[in-house]
Amino acid sequence: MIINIIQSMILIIAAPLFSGILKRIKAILRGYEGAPVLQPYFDIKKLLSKERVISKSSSFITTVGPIIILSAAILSAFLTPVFFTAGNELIGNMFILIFILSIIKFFNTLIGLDCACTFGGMGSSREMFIYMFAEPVVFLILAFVYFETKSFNIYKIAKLNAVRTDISSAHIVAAIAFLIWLIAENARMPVDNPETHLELTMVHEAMILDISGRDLAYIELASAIKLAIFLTIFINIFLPFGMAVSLSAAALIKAVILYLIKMLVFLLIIAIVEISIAKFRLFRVPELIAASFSFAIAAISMMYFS
Amino acid sequence: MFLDFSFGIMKDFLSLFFIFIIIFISIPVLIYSGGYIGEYRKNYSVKYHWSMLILFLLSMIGVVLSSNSILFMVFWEIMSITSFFLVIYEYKNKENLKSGILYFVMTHISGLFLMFMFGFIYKYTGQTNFIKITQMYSNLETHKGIIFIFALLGFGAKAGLVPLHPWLPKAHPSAPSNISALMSGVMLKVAVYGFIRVVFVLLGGVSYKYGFILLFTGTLTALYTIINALLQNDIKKLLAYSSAENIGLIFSILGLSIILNSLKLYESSIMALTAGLFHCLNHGVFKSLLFTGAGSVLYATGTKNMNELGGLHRKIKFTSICVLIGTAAIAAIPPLNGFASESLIFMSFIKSVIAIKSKAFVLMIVICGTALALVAGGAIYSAVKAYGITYLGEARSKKAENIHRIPISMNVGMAILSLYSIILGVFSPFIINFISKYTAQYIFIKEYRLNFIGYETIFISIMFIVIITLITIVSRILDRKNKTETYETWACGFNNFKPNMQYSGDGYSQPAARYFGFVGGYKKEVIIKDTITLKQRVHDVIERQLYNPVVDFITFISGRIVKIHYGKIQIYISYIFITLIISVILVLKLV
Amino acid sequence: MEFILMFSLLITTMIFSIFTKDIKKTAIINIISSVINVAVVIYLMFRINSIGFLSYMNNSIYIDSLSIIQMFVGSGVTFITAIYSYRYVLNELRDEIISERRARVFFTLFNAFVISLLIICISNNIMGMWIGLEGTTIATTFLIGLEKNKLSLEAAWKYVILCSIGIGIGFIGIILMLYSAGQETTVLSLNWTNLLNSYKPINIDMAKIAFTLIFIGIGTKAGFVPMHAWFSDGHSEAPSPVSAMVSGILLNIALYVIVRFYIIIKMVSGIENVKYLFIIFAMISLLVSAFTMLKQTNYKRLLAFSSIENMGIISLGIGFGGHLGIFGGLLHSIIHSFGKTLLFLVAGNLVSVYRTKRIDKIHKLIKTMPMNGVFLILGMLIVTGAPPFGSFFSEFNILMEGINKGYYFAVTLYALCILIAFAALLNVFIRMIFVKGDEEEYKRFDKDSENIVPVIISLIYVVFVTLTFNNILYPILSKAVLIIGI
Amino acid sequence: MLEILSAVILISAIIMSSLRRVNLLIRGFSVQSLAISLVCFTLGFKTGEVHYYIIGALTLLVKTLIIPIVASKSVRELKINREMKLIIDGYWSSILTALSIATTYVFLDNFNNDFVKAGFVLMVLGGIILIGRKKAISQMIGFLVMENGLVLFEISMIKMTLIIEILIILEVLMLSVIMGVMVFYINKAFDTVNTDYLSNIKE
Repeated sequence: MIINIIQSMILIIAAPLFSGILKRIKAILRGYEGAPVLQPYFDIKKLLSKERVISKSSSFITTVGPIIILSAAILSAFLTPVFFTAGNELIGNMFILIFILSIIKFFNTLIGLDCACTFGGMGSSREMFIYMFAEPVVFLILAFVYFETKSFNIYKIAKLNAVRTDISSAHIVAAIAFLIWLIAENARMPVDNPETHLELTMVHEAMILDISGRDLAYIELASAIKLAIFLTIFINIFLPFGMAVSLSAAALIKAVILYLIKMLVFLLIIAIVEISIAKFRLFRVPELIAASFSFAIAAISMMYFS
Repeated sequence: MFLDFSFGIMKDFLSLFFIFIIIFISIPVLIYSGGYIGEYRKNYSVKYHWSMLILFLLSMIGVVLSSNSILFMVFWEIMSITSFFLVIYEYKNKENLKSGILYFVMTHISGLFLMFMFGFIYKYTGQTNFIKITQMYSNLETHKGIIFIFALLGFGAKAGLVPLHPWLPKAHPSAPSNISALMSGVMLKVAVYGFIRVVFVLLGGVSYKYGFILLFTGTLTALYTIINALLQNDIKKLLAYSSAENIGLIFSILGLSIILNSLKLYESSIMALTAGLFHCLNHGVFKSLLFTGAGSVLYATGTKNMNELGGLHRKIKFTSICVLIGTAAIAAIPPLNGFASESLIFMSFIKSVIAIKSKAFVLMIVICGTALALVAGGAIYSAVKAYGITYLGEARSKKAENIHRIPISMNVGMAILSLYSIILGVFSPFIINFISKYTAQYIFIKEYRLNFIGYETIFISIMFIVIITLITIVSRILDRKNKTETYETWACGFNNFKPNMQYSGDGYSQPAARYFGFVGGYKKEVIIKDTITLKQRVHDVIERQLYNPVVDFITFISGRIVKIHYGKIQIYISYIFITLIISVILVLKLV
Repeated sequence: MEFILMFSLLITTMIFSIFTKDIKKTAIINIISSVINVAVVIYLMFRINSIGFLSYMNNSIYIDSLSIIQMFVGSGVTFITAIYSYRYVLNELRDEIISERRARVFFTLFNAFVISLLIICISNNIMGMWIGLEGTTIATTFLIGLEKNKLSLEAAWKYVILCSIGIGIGFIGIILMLYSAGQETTVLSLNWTNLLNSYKPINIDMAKIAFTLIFIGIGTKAGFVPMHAWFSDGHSEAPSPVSAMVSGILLNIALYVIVRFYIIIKMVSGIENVKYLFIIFAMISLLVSAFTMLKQTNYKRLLAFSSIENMGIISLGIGFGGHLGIFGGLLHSIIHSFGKTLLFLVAGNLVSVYRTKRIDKIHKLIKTMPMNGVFLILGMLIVTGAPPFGSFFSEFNILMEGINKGYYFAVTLYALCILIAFAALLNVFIRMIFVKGDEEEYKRFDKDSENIVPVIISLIYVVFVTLTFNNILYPILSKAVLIIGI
Repeated sequence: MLEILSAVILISAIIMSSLRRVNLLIRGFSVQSLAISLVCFTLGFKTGEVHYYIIGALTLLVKTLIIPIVASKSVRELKINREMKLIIDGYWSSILTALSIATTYVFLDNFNNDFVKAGFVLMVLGGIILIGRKKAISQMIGFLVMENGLVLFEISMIKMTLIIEILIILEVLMLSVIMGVMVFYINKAFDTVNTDYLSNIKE
């Protein structure tokens, strides 16, 4: 119980760090030095101490939205195992986890519409469009995971998969499907470019154009946490080997180190993907998601019909 | 008495559950109506409205309580009639009359199918009493197919299954909003009740073949209607389509339950049925909430076209908060009730697959489940569209600026419904486990106790609230330090803002229209003259392709048949003689 | 002897109306005699309920449950129309549409019609039934042509010609039927009760032809398609009380006569299948009338076609047989009579205000004539078989019986036709009641509630039958079902 | 005697079917009715039953005298002597009548009574006149011819009680009177008795 809280707290606190690392890796790969890895913390601190400027068109959504978004992100962090799992927790239903993460999306899109800004509406509309296509993939991935482990509980799944020695090919295919979904869901390239403010490319950023001050800090923090959570979920579902299943110091230290290595590897993979692919046109995004969809279908077929 | 009219009432769980739904939802809607009807006082009769409303509610309760097929049909038809009169309540609008007539005809079709169904049941069992029928279902064993098909058509027409749905997006917008809330929230559930009563109880379960029919119909309905919902700009039309979508969801989960039941996978079957029943309750609550919200918008602004609205949050803040809760519920946002049942539905889809041996079945169920996942995505899309375009941003027309005050009773009604939505969501594990205890009866296991779902939702809700409170406190502290200022929207720096620069309802669903427009008959037209005008139109494809030809055909036939009344007496006399000769010959030959 | 009372009363009224110049007095006496008529019929109902049947005058007058039902309907509709005609005739006189002499003729023929009706109901002699039927033709021809304008004369001419031909064909049928029995025909052998027990045709083919002729001939009067032309034309032009009576009574009574012969014929082994005549003609009637209703521009004509449709339903029920089917048919005939009476009287009210029968000339009744508008809707619900009215039960019963007996095609057609008829009526009435026309303002007419009492009474009748068909009226109805034979 | 009469009836039927003049039609009808009343008298003489005499007398009185006289009077008044255009013209209607006689005799082979067949023929003829003619007055005659057929049919097939038979005859008379009156009204309202103008109610 306490270890769960601690690991989740660590995840929350470390989340901006992962974003910073990702940015740094990208910068290095592109051949320039880039900001320090702790830059996201500085950004958040800076934003927190700035005054809030809100649009006069905005409603209570702008007031409560960021708070709820951040709360949802933190809450989902508490539902996710990071490096330890006992496998018998009361919490951790995958469905609840996924749906709580969708709170972030829901409020983000509303915030996009809230300040009567054209860009906001655009971003919101695009986000929803992508989300609609991504939903079947989620279903299939959850189905796959359930087929594999007969459980919806992520702690249990992680534990089962942690001790698993044989990894089927279906498992790998499903992992790729998950990865693509992860990219789409976290507004990374090639679905969205989180670095620019260009009308053609914006999805996520467009929605929060008119957000400033602590609100922006919350949202940035939330998206950093969200990315971290998604990666953690990914790791815990598909590559949980070395995860601590018992409360021994050695196991825990081993688990933390392995977790960090896995995290860094995947951040590297995302960075490589991001710098090597140009952003897709909006209407090509469904193709990408369709690819993910077919991976998932393939995974289920391999799992089930073989 | 030849026909047993005994006024015995059904007192089993199924009836009580649906009566609970009816009463539970109708109370806040009635409170809401108290204020809402005030608007009509000038032009229409309020007494008429109330009496019809009460009759409507009573007839629904009657349907659910009746233990006899004839009584059932009587109440069923009264329900149709009263709801018809409520739909055409605003008779001064010709469109309302048209859609009312369509509604009444469709509901009559549904009634006829049901009569056929009960006729067949009577034929094979010789009974009209439900309890006696259940004692005789061995007689029905080989005839379940035809009864099932009629039940599907009859109840499906009333519930709005594709392709029998076109009345739904017409009747719901035409009716006063409190009525649409009841029709969508409650009346459709009565149809679901009838279906469960006949298929699960009277027939005692049917073969998996029919389960698949149901599953596919439900999935098709959900897919078709959610895309149509996305493309609508009329709030109430959008909600009406979304109701049909939810009905599709419910029917497909019932289909799943039938499949599992006939494969003897009772545990999963109970879960599916529970999910279906629970979704009935939840959909009733949040759809009533959304319809009452749409009613408030209509009351305040006089329009239900999203492209004329916007920025309503300023003037009717309370309503917009309630509707936000409803929107979140329909978008399956935890811990609200929509989430509770929708996740249960998806869980039972996934769980069922693991138990089924046949690979073909698994494939079909997975495909349907995936399609329904897409539907869930579309549901969020349309819900956000409906809420965002209507309530947020700036007013897009004068109508949205000059707003009437909303009576307190309307707000009270909506507040109660929002409260329901939260309670049903947070305490969903209790409710689900409670329902599942009784649904076991309909799957032939008498004593069955299973907790499908842990109580984590409650725990998580508490956690959520704690976190929100903490962050709010943090925000307060921060706000004390930094001041908050209000300016014009920045939007990357342009400065003369006009309301029509905002995204419109059409624009919002434009990406989806590009992909799925053909399903909703989407048509875009750009006219470049002095100014550029863009027209976008949608229509119901099924209505155009299926209903209009039928109507044309009937008109054509009747045009032909009318010709026999030629007006000349000599021709009439020859009719008599010719008929005489033909029938004498036929009688001699054939009889 | 109750009949002497009834007949003497009616004849007195008839004679009175010939010689009295004061129309008001005549109308009131007419009402009084019809009230007494109703009372006697109800008394008779109780007696028949306890005894089973009544017979008088050496068995030449014979009343059983089947005929008392017809008498009940007949007396009820007569009573309603008598009340209605009081105001109606006085108004027509005031507006100088009919002369005072015509008004007297109206009341005379009114009573003549009722007399022939009674003859049909109480007569045990099959030729007596025929005579009564012919009598109704004689009585109603001038009633239909009462206004003596071009259209009503045309309608009356068609009526008299077509009905006389039909009756003539029926006559041949009856004679052939008697002849085919091959026995010496005496007074006794013409009696229905006698034939029922002793009818044994020597030549089966001849019996078949005989029944076919009877069916087609008398079916002309019952309004079966394609012999129905007089009916739809007559209704659109006749004065409304006459339409109500013809539609409410005459059709039923003609069908009743056919059923009487059917009861005899179906006892003969080898020709049980004549019931297909009922089913096939019912189907044709349903089909043609339902589709024709979609194209009507005259609301009285629309109602006439609706009557044809309902006759189709009733004969379908009789054709299906079985307890449910025949019970449904009988119940439907009762409810339909009162429901259609209601509608025709409302139509009469509309005509008297608007002076037009065109659907597209009447708008916004809910504002101009709210009471009649409401009754129009109620009447529509009654004749289309909507609950809680009894017609719903009858239609449902017939449908159940059809499915039970396996006439799937007929039942499907039946369902389709009631749906179309329903849609047609709904569409027209909703348009008349709610849709706004070109006029700027709609004011309530004073005449709205002027003649509403008979309409209310017919609604009361419908409600009464609906409430009692399952308890008080049930013994009589089920006995009538047994007489027709399951 | 009876053979002659039945021949007269059939011949009159064939002649009537091709007549264009309304006056002649009425005359033919009157001759036919006379023949029928003579049939009645003959039968009464043979069997000694009273009611034949009564039927014969009534037929003689009404159908041979009253109706033809009234009808020809109204023809004179209305100046409608000729049927201008027939729906079934004389040529075809006489052929039809001949055909109907033939078929009747074939089908009613087993009836040993000529009058049954003659009655049937008259019925068919009445139908042909009803369908084939346009003037209301000819239609009336057609109907009356049908009624003649009925009477023949009835008297030759079964024996009924006197009162019933008298009632039947009386009612037929009433009907023909009503038709006469109707023709009168129609002429007054339409200025013609052509039924082409009587087809305003349709659809």
